Amino acid sequence: MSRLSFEAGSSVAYHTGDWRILRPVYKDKWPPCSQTCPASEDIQAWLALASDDQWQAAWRKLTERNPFPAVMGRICYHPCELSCNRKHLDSAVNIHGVERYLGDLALEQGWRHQPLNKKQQTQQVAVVGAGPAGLSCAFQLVRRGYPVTVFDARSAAGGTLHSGIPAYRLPKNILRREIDAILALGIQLHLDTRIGEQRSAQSLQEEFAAIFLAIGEQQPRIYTGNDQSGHSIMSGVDFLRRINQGEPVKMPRHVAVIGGGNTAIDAARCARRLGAEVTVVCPQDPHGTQHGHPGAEMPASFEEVIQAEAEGVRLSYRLGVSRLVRSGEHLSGLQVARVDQLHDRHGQFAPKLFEGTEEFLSAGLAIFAIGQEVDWHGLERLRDSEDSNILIGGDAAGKPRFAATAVGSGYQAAMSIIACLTGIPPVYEQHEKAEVSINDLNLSYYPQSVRQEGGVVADRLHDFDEVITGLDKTAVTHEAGRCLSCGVCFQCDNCWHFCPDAAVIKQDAGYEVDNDYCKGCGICAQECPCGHIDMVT
Amino acid sequence: MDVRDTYRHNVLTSGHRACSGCGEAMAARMVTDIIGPDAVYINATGCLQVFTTHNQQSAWQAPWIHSVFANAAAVASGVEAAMRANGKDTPVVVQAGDGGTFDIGLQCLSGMIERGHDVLFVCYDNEAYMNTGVQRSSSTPHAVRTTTSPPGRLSEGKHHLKKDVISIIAAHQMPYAATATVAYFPDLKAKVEKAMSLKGPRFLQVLSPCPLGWNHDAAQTIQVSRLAVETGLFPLVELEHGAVTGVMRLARQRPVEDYIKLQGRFKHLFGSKGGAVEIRHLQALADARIRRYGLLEADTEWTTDTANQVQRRGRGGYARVSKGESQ
Amino acid sequence: MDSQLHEIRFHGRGGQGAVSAAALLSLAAFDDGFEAQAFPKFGSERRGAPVEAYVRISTTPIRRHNQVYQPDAVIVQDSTLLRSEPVTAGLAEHGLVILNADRCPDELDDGTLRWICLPADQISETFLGRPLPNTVLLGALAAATNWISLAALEQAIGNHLARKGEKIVSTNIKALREGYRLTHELENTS
Amino acid sequence: MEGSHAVAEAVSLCRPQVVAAYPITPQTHIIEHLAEMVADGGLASEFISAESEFAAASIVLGAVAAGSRAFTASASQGLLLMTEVLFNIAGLRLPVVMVCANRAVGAPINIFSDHQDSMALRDAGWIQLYAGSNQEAADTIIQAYRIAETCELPVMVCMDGFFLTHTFEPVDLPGQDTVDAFLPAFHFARTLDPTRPITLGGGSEPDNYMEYRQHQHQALVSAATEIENVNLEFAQTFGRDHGGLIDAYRLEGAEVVMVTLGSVMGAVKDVVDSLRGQGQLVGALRLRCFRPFPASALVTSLCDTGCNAKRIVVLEKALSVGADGIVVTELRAALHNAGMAVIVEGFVGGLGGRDLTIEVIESVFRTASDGVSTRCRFAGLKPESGDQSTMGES
Repeated sequence: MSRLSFEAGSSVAYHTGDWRILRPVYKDKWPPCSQTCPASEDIQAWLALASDDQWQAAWRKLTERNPFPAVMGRICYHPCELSCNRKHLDSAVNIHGVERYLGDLALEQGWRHQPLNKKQQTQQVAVVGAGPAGLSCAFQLVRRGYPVTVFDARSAAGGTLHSGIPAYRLPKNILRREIDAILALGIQLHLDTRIGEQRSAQSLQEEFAAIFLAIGEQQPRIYTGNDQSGHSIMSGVDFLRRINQGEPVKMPRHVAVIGGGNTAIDAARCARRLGAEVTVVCPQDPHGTQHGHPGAEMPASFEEVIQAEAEGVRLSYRLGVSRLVRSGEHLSGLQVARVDQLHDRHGQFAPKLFEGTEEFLSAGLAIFAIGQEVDWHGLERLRDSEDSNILIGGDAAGKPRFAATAVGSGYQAAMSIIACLTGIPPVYEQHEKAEVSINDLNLSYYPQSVRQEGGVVADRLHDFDEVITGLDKTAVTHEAGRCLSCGVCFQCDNCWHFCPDAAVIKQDAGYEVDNDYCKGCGICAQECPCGHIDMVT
Repeated sequence: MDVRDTYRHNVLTSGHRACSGCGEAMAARMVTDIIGPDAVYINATGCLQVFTTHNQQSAWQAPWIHSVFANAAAVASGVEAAMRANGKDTPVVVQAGDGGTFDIGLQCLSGMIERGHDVLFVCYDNEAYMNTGVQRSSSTPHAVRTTTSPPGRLSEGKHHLKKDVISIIAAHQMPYAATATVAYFPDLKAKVEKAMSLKGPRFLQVLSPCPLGWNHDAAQTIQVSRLAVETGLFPLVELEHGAVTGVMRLARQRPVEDYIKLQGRFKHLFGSKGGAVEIRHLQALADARIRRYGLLEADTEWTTDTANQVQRRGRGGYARVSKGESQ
Repeated sequence: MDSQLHEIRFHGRGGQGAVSAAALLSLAAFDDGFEAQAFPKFGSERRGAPVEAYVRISTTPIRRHNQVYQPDAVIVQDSTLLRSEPVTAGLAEHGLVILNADRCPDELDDGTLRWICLPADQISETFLGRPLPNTVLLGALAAATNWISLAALEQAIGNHLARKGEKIVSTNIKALREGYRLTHELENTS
Repeated sequence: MEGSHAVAEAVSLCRPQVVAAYPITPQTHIIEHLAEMVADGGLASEFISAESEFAAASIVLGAVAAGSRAFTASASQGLLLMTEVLFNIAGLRLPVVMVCANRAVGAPINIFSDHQDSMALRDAGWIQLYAGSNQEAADTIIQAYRIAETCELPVMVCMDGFFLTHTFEPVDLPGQDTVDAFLPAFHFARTLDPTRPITLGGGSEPDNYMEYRQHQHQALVSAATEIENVNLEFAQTFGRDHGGLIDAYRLEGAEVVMVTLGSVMGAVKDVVDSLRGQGQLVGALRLRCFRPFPASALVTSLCDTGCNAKRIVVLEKALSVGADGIVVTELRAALHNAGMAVIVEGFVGGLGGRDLTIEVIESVFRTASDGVSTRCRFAGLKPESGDQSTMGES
């Protein structure tokens, strides 16, 4: 029977989904910032919260993986920003600036870390080393109900954060307060306790159900060639520790710092503050680029290099030390030569010098910052144990020496320890590991905006006060809002608005495709700003 | 602008038979959802009518009528008169393609406007007769290939220019006439809402790319319409009582090649001398439109950047807060 | 009762009101108890162009809608029409012609027709201030025939022109009466 | 009063809420008078001066679909310009009522009356009622709304241009109360209303279009009964019976019957009276309703009610050029289908306003009773066109 009118909405009986070849799939991806973050922070998430003025929630999100935001916001070399897709549009999001703000805000507001569950575990865990890796591990464990005892050979907690980072980069009180906040969760800390001396490794094994070794690399390497005198020579690590402990260090007029890493730059800048003319001798070109990233050739943070140069540190690069030149006992300088190549055939760092390119560099003190080694003394038993309840992490595990890496290592160790103690393998969040590249984003939806930077103190060579000032609240909100949210839906509704077939259904958080009607045109995927939607067969 | 809180009515619901990636379906869905189901919709003959009503099945969830090709504006006049006669103020909305607006429907539209009927006329402009298989209309831009303006030994596509219909319409001294497109949803929404807030005849020309007729990737519908604006070929303007009262400034001007290279209907222009001349002609047309409306220097915050900015609630990102600490 | 049918043809120029006069006459006849019908010569009306209108008055219902070919009377509103229009066409012997003219044209008055000529323009000017000869000529028709009564015409004017005001009605009735009076006078003298 | 005036008054009595039209001679006086009534406040209606007949038809389409009673009028070129919409109104089954002031169709352009315009619309799906007088035209308007709204079919009231529209005749107009009682307030089930959204005018496919048409055809055929009923009720209420589907005149014992439409019937009746007076057994029949085609009513009248028709002569004001008169063709088919062996002759006359005089009508009767031709002939051609008898044969 033919009807004179059609019923409203009766077309839903016809399923146009049958036309489809490709179908859209909503998939949260791990943005490049998080992929490159050594601590695996969910950066996008806490930036989103910060942009929405949910400061405490942002801090809590951040500290899920990293209990040191105020510290890391200052000293982390933020590989996240190097990988940030925003740089293709204008410039990377000032992630570390937001992180620092959140960390400082938490200290200012006295926010306390919360245990994740009330249930107390009985299995005790020992952590050796109160550096970033050890404290990170302890933090994760204690929040999950495990009693943790931390041992450290030194008289102050913080490890390299305390001994190796100059105060002008990381004020001591910031570090202390963040450590206090972690300890406040109920961690037992035993300072001045060297395992193998004050406590035996064996007693640890007997007393604790699991042990995490995060002792760091404390044994500096020094190149001296044939020179056995040891006079006027110092390691960067020792130099920094003495500065950080307030010990007086006598400065000659000329100081040479050898090395291309952050320790070298820190040492150079400290020497500069003590009044010396400083030259950094390094094989890498600090301004050389790799994959378009300036400064990538040299391990030191590019920003630090820039700061050092601004402070009058001289950089002599593509040079290596061939020998020390002495006048009697006293060091008069270094003989340096042009570097032929940085790496050997196996890709190992092994600078080779050109013969006949030697020159003389005047220096009354040579600070070698060419790396450290782990001091396993007294811990060999634990190091060599094959028990799965003994883990090694942080710098001691031979990872790149970033504080954030140590933090990440501490987290992984905690997860492994829990897995070991419970017998349940660790469950990691399932994120699409595929790279969210700039081509996956639709930049039309992101207006250009200028990156906000922290301030730089102009008059700064007279003391060790902090050099970089943080972002203010407005700038932080602005920066957090600049996040492209790569691969993570922020519910802009584009897919919902643009679907010609009304086949996108809005959920409480996110969207769902109605496959009865989706024709697979792909507009949703094309117009998704953040690359959250994939077209699949 | 907050575009998120719009209640979605699905006035044009699923199960319609538009091509995959249809710009007109998208435009109609947006416009009718902004207006809502409490209105009477009159449709001219065309793709929209064909793909939304099929053998006793209708994709419309509001009162809807189709009569013939040319008369949508006149039918709307009658509906509106009936509403007035019955003391109702139900909004009356016409939906037509460019054929039903620029060409066969222009006379009825002009009559409707001249008589001051309280009707919103929405033209989904896809720049050719798509329903019958891509024949040129007076809205088809210069140099475009259609089945009735084929390029050949003596031709580079359509000889004539796209009719400046918004000026013709605005010359009726009506309350509101504006152009919009499927990209820049906040702009479209603002214009529909503005139109609905006014009385009397109102007109919206919504550029609606046609993947079939323009021969572009179905997924590129928004991108193509965005480029139509960013090149200056399709200025987004508002006219009130004949005077230009608003333009969307171009944050940056894109060369017309960026636009036309995405579309097969311009493909014949590439790789020939005559085609190169036509591309320069299209660029000149874009430049002229930009100058005419001051699209690069207009004193307005409303730009192709600001109108594109999406709302971010971040709740998708937040969602991980709840599950993130599961271990 | 045998059907008695009178057909009257009006000649005028567009704008002179021939159709109105015909309509007025039909209304009067209807009021007088007759069946009546009035219609213009079909076609577009152009100011100044010759026009015709017709009236049928009958004692029985008028069913036909044909044009009038053999009028019993002709009313000519403008003597200049004599030059171009066959105003007497179809008139039977002794058929009535009422002509708006100072005097009857000798060359036409050959005795086969009954001519009544009266200066309706002047009369209407006197009463109405403008040369609108219609009501004067209708008065003449009422005087020259027994097809319609003066009273019915007066009433029709009253009804038909009421919208135009009291004065128009009264002056037209005066013009009508003058046409009626003068025709009686002319008829009696001839 | 003038026919146009009477029709306008009748329309007004039906309280249309929307009136839309575009002027065309000879329809103009109708809409002018309606415009005056609206302007004076006598008629509470939206009067819309459309920019074309096409738009006018579309406006009433929209108005009725949106729940208003509506009216339009046109003729000739205007009606043809409406054509697309008129088919559409019928297809949508909208109860629109319109007047066609019948007029010839150009070229050559001609403002005078014949039936070519409405006859061209005979397949549009409209009920077509042809008025014989101004009284009937006015009365038919009132009936038309009743029929249209009951059957959900559009009705075209056809009245001869000038012959009726411009002719002053006595017309008795009923009182508003009586009309209100006869014609209830407009109600249309398929109204465009957001509280009950429906889709009108959607697409169809080969698998249901035919059923739709068949359904429409059935509705139109069934409307014949409604037309008769409404006419009867009207006669009871208002005291005037114009015939339902047909208007038969002196068919008792008639051997020659003239079948015609419209205002010429008056003259035909005069001729029938005159010929009967001369002893000739003639009668006449007017198709008041042409659509639906009243085949059974015709057959009944021409053979069952004392009529003794041996010869039927159709006098009509339109033809299907290259074929024959339109009414004669359909009448032949109807009689043939009814098994009636009767000679049916067709005459086309009165085209372009040519007056069908008493003499022409008489001559058609005479020719009919003399001749045997069943081919289409023209009545009332001028002698110089080659036919001495003023009859032309094709």
